[in-house]
Amino acid sequence: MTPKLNLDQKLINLCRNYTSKIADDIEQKIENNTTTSVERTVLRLLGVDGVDKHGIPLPNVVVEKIKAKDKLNRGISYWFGNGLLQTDLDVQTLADKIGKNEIDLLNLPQEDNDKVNDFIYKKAKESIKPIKENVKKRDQMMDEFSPGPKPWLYVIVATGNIYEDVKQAKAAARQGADIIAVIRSTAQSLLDYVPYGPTTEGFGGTYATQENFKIMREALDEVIKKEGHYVQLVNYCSGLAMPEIAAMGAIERLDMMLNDAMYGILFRDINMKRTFIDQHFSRMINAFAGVIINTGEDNYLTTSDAVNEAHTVLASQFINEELGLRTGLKKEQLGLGHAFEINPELEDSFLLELAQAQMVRQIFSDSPLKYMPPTKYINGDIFRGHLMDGMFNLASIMTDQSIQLLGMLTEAIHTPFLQDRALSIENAKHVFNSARSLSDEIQFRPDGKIQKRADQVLNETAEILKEISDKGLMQSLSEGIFADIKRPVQGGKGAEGVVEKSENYFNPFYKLLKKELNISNG
Amino acid sequence: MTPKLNLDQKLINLCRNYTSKIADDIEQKIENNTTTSVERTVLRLLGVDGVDKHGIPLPNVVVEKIKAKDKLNRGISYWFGNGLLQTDLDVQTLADKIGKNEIDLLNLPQEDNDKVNDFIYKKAKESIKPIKENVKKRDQMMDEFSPGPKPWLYVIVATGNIYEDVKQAKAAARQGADIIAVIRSTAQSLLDYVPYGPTTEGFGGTYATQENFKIMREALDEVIKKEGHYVQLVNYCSGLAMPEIAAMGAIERLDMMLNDAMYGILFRDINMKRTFIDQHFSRMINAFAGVIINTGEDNYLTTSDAVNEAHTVLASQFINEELGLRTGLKKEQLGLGHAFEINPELEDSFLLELAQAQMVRQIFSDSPLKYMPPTKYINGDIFRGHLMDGMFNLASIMTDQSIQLLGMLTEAIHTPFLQDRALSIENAKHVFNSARSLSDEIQFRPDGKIQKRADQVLNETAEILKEISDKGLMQSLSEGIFADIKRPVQGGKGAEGVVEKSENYFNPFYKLLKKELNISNG
Amino acid sequence: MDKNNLIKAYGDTYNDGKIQLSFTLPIQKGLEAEEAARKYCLQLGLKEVEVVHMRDLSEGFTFFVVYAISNVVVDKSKISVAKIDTEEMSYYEINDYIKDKIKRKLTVVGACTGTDAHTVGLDAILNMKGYAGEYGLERYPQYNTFNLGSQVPNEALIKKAVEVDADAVLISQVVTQKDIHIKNLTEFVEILEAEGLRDNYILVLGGPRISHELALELGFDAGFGSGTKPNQVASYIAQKVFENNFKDGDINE
Amino acid sequence: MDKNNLIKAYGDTYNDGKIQLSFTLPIQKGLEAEEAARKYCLQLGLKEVEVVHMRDLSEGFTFFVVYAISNVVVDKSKISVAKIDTEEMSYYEINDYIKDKIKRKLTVVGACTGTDAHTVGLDAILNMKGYAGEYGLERYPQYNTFNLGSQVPNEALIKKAVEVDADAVLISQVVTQKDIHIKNLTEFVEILEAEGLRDNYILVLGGPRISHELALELGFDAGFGSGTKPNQVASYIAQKVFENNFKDGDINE
Ligand code: B12
Ligand code: B12
Ligand SMILES: Cc1ncc(COP(=O)(O)O)c(C=O)c1O
Ligand SMILES: Cc1ncc(COP(=O)(O)O)c(C=O)c1O
Repeated sequence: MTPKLNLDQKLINLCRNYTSKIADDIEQKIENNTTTSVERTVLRLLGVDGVDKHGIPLPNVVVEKIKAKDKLNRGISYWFGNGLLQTDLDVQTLADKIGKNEIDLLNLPQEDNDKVNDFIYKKAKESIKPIKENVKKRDQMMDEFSPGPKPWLYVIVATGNIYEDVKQAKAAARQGADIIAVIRSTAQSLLDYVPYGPTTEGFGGTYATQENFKIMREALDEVIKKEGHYVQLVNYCSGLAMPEIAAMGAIERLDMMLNDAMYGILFRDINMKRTFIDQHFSRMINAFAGVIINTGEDNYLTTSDAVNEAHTVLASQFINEELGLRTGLKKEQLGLGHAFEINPELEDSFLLELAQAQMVRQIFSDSPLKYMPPTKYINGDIFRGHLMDGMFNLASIMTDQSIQLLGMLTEAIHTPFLQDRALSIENAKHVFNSARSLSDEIQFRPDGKIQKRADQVLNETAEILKEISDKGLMQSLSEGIFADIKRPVQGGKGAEGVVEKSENYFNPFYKLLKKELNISNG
Repeated sequence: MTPKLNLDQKLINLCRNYTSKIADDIEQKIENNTTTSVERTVLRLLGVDGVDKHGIPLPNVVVEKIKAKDKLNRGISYWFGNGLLQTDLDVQTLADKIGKNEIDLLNLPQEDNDKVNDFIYKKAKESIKPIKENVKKRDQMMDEFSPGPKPWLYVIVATGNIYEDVKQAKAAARQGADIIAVIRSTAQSLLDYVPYGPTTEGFGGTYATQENFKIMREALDEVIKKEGHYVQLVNYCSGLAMPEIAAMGAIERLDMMLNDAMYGILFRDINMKRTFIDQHFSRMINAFAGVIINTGEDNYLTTSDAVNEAHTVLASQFINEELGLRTGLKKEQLGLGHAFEINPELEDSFLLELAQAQMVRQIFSDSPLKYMPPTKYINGDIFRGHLMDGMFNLASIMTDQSIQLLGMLTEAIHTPFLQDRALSIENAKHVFNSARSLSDEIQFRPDGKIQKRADQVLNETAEILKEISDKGLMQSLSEGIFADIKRPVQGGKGAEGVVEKSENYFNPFYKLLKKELNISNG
Repeated sequence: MDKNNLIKAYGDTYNDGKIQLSFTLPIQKGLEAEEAARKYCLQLGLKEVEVVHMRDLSEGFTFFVVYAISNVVVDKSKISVAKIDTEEMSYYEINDYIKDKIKRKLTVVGACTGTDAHTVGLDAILNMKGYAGEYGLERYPQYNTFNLGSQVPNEALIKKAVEVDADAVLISQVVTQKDIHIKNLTEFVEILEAEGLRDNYILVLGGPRISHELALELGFDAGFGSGTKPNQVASYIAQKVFENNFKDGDINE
Repeated sequence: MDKNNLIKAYGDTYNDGKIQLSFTLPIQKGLEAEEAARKYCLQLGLKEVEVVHMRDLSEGFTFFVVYAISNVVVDKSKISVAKIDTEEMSYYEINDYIKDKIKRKLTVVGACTGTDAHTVGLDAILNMKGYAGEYGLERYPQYNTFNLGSQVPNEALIKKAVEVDADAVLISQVVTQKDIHIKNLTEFVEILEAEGLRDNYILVLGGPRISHELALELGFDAGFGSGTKPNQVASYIAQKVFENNFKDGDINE
């Protein structure tokens, strides 16, 4: 059937040409660098886990020792691979001994470069097998237990205590949620490491640790079998430890990751280079692990006006798409973010929401869009809030959205109570069911308000993408192109973690995943 | 712009042919009869008010005395007119004296027929002047203070106490209600008279008395001036005193009346002839008073299934339309009733609601449809209830409904609290504002589910209308054609109030209003 | 006293005692109104009262939404509710049960009494088509069913019950404003007792605000609330008739 | 004690005391659960408790919606709330007021402190573009404004205030979970007092859960809640500075 909106395909192609130019520029700026977090991720993928006696994660310990001597430019894989060859120890034992200062990687005899690289490359091949297994397992389970029709009902748990989270996640899944996201503790994104073990305290969320991932995954798998319905698990692949979390998620079979190319820069003031390098590697891992990423354009609208800045959301989606595809992510893995954040007091605001939602639906037709609920204009009137969430759910089913982050009637008050979540699930199920095929039934009037609005936003998008492609993305970000937030190109947290590669730098997983994902350039 | 649904106009015309045949049959069955209530109404219009020492309304007293002697077949106007001529008393004094048994109309010398009729006809002319004035006044006020854009927000008050009602009505009007209906006390429709004076006790509603009308009208007029917004007042012109209430409403400048041709038969087991005669005269009065009537098809769906019986609603609307037009009501005065009562658990139920609402919107394009909210499937979950009311409001703005009877989140629990009403007004304003022009923007897919559903209902409607026109409406009603309710043709309450006219029967207002409304036949 | 039996309200953590309230006060919106709402909740014994929303309803009224903590504790082990003890049977089981064990048809008379005109609920139980996929009693070969419909005076209902020598009398009450149903139902039982007819019938009450508990209080034998299915009522009546008339299986009529 | 000052909740009739509640109990859905909810409300001192809705949330939790009658009475005449006493002025009035009466520009430093990253509220008050049609303080010629943004440690904020010799320090706190804001704000005031700096600044607090009342308790000079407009804050600071520094009009600095 004919699409609801008649969009200018030439203009859309033009936008993609601009983003391709933008991406070339970024890749060229980052390809000669690695980061401490990328190198820690290499170790984690090889199997290094655990903490030293000070509770510092071993991947940090090992990498820091090399970096301290400015030897990280060669990549951790050479030093650690050489260590394995020289000591004949298994990965974890070697890491432990390094942590205990019983072994100093830099004081061992050094094998010839290629020999080490071949050796570590083989090891890498071995170590990604479990991840392949996870992908298979997910596919099988999804065949056996359907993940449900789209839009998928996505709810968060955020008690700070993983065991409390488990209770609420199970309850939500039983009530009909398709996706459970465990919100992270507020400050975690600025930690330059990943906390260890199960955790029971956090603010506004629960720490992302591999153990917590495992605990929640097991709990949900149990529900999946009981309910005969696949429940997807989400966490946050962002912040200073972005690629490590990607690795952890791949190992524990998470299904989705919040993972944006620019969120860290804009909302956490993380250094640009650091962010772009980390997002690139982390996305390769997510791509390989069959994870759907969620981008964070919705956040722009929490600080900018959803009507005036609508085009920045679309522009950012184009950029996230291009950067994502270049890391081997398939279109089906791009959960591009947008949000229902227009002031509802504005006459015809619902029409503008429909225009935006339908527009992105058509432009990114193969991607599972992540649609965020009204938050900014929700107030303490929980009845009004519940109604707004209903309008949001209707907009979603009217425009075939994919990942529906459910709004809460208590959004303005507290993180969701058990009953709030239950009501929001009931709300979405009610609206989706009673308007299931509405989208097939309606068409938008040619040259109507909705059509015109979409055209306008698309035009404005092409304009700023051109501007960005001329200036370069980093420069544009420094001028506050997104969310009214300006970040200096050189500034931001984690800059010290960026390391220039030497010509004999090697990262076995980078090579391996490029092959697995058959990525050509970049 | 092209209508959303492509309906078979030939079929629609056919339906109207059937209803015309149906109406002919009804008129022929009733034209030789009058009723006690019609005759009481004549007295009220002439200015008779008040009660006797037993508290019995004087119109009843006077009419009963004539009826007791089987002299009502000539019409009360002759006897009362003759009384005025003979006694030279004013209308009220004469009525009082009759009430006190000081005068017996049947024992007075009798003037020649035509003389009395001319005299009483002049009096009638005089006595309808105030009603004309009211119409003017309403028009002026509506020019000065807009009644607001459609759909109009319609809420009920039902405390049982007129003074409590006034508080709540004023509050509702201030909050943005466009229409206030004072629900009647449960049993009133079966009273064969109209209670007198201000009342403070009633079950599930407040008695409809002329004094209560006056009190509420004044209260609202006060708000109108304060808020600069015309607030319409509604009451129930139905039951055994139907035409008297029409007269009272005309005198007190009510703006709308619930007034259905068949409601009394079906839901109050009132005799068919009685009902059809009373509705005919009462509608002439409403027509003359510029009152918008509300019909009661929505009630069918409280006992019948809204999906299977949808066509009975449409059929009844056609009948109410035809019978209404024949009483001089303009299309603009026909608030034809329907309702949002499909089980929301049914997949795509919202599409079926849209189909029905849009269909009747197009078929009765000049009439202000009265759209009733979900009630049957509302349960104790007030949050779900509020959401359903939001969907109802959206359906309304998407299909250009006119009179929006607001749903209450507490529908399943109690008659509205002040806060319930406020929330329902907020709900409607929110949805209407944010989707104000949605209706202009959407079109329904040709041959889609919505289109097909409308076609189906229209077809089924033509079929039963044919059946009814063959059998006759009374016979059909006795077989339970509407709302699964069967009523014997001869049975029902108030049958004893039907009186066959003698050839010298005269009703000055009937003649007068026919002229005023220039009604040809009937 | 087992700790695990003591339960508190649950927001997002065990025993956090979080609850939600909404109410209207006759006071002009403003800081004082907000404080009045807070005090109101404190007097209810609530802690950490958060007035999260306040809205002017005009005419001197203000609406409030509140979240607060309540320390109220309920002891699960101390809760006992009267329940209908007969077991639920299917349409076919019930008819067989009556045929085999009672060996005669049962007669029931039902009505919406007083001013109540809400027949849908009673019809759901009695009419052929039934409710929620279950046939109504009229459809049961083993039941003679008389449905008197709406607004039936208590006297008329009793008269009919006597006339057809009913086994059970069914009453539906939906309108509960100002406890009109309590008055009406009490009157009904009183008349029966006055006339010494009380024990001739199984008295069954139903309606959305009816609980078995309440029915017993009012002198009925059973009460059925929202969502009742016809077969539940039919099972109950059949088994009760059996209990009452047939002591250990031997027919004595 | 004037009867008219005694107010009760209003459903649809004066003093009917009707209120609505919703809450979740850790108990399996069923008749016992319903009774538990009823008992829960009775223990809250409520009467005529109607459990109108009950829903299974699984995992042994049940959600309830309740309507009931509360006899709680609040005495309007006994309600007193601390209010900001300065009068609200417009953008132009404020700038003139400062020019004419204080005769020097005022300096303010603002931040979202602790782990709080919610800058929108503070920006609404400080940024050029302002809020609800009112310019932010940056736009005021008579105000030097330093907006330190999000997640600022208390020490850093104080350091800045000293450095620029601020007249007022503005803090925004939006996240209130586990009273994190109370801890954070108390710490802030303690540091100031320890360093003997408390009286050098007008301390202004803001956030959606902040009341003037609460701000005073925490040792601030003023608190601003939801819907605050920049000019209200600017008026307050200007007039306070005048009060504090200029006794009866004569300049003494
Ligand atoms: C349909 C309806 C009507 C229809 C009734 C049509 C008819 N012939 O029944 C009409 C439009 C006529 C109507 C009128 C009025 N209604 Co009405 N109505 C409703 C409505 C929307 C649905 C009721 C219903 O049909 N439920 C579906 C049935 C299947 O459920 P049920 O009744 O609970 O029955 C089940 C169980 O309770 C049980 N059961 C019920 N009876 C019995 C009997 C026995 C023996 C057994 C074993 C079981 C049993 O089994 C049934 C199946 O599970 C309710 C609101 C709501 N959503 O509940 C208001 C409602 C009941 N009505 C209400 C009122 C006030 C009125 C009026 C008085 C308003 C007015 N002033 O005009 C009038 C007057 C009617 C009168 N004289 O009684 C109020 C009652 C408030 C209260 N608690 O007192 C309600 C709650 C709406 C409201 N919020 O104001 N109403
Ligand atoms: C936008 C938003 C965000 C944005 C913030 C972007 C930004 N740069 O500010 C993002 C997405 C980053 C975010 C993140 C989080 N948020 Co947040 N967020 C919101 C949201 C939706 C709106 C807040 C807002 O902007 N309001 C608009 C402004 C204008 O209103 P305001 O803040 O009340 O400000 C006015 C007044 O309060 C006053 N005022 C405010 N500050 C000041 C200061 C002074 C000096 C003065 C005078 C006046 C004043 O004047 C302002 C104008 O009138 C609220 C929910 C809601 N609808 O309120 C949740 C909310 C505040 N967030 C919440 C949470 C928990 C978080 C997270 C911790 C969740 C997580 N685990 O990821 C994170 C972490 C952030 C952190 N470290 O603090 C919770 C807080 C719960 C609680 N009571 O503790 C809320 C209530 C949502 C919820 N229900 O869970 N959030
Ligand atoms: C893409 C993305 N990443 C991360 C986050 C949360 O990150 P943090 O843990 O830094 O709050 C968000 C929050 O909405 C997001 O949208
Ligand atoms: C057309 C019509 N008349 C009258 C009524 C109410 O009549 P009564 O007063 O008999 O309950 C209704 C109720 O909905 C109605 O729809």
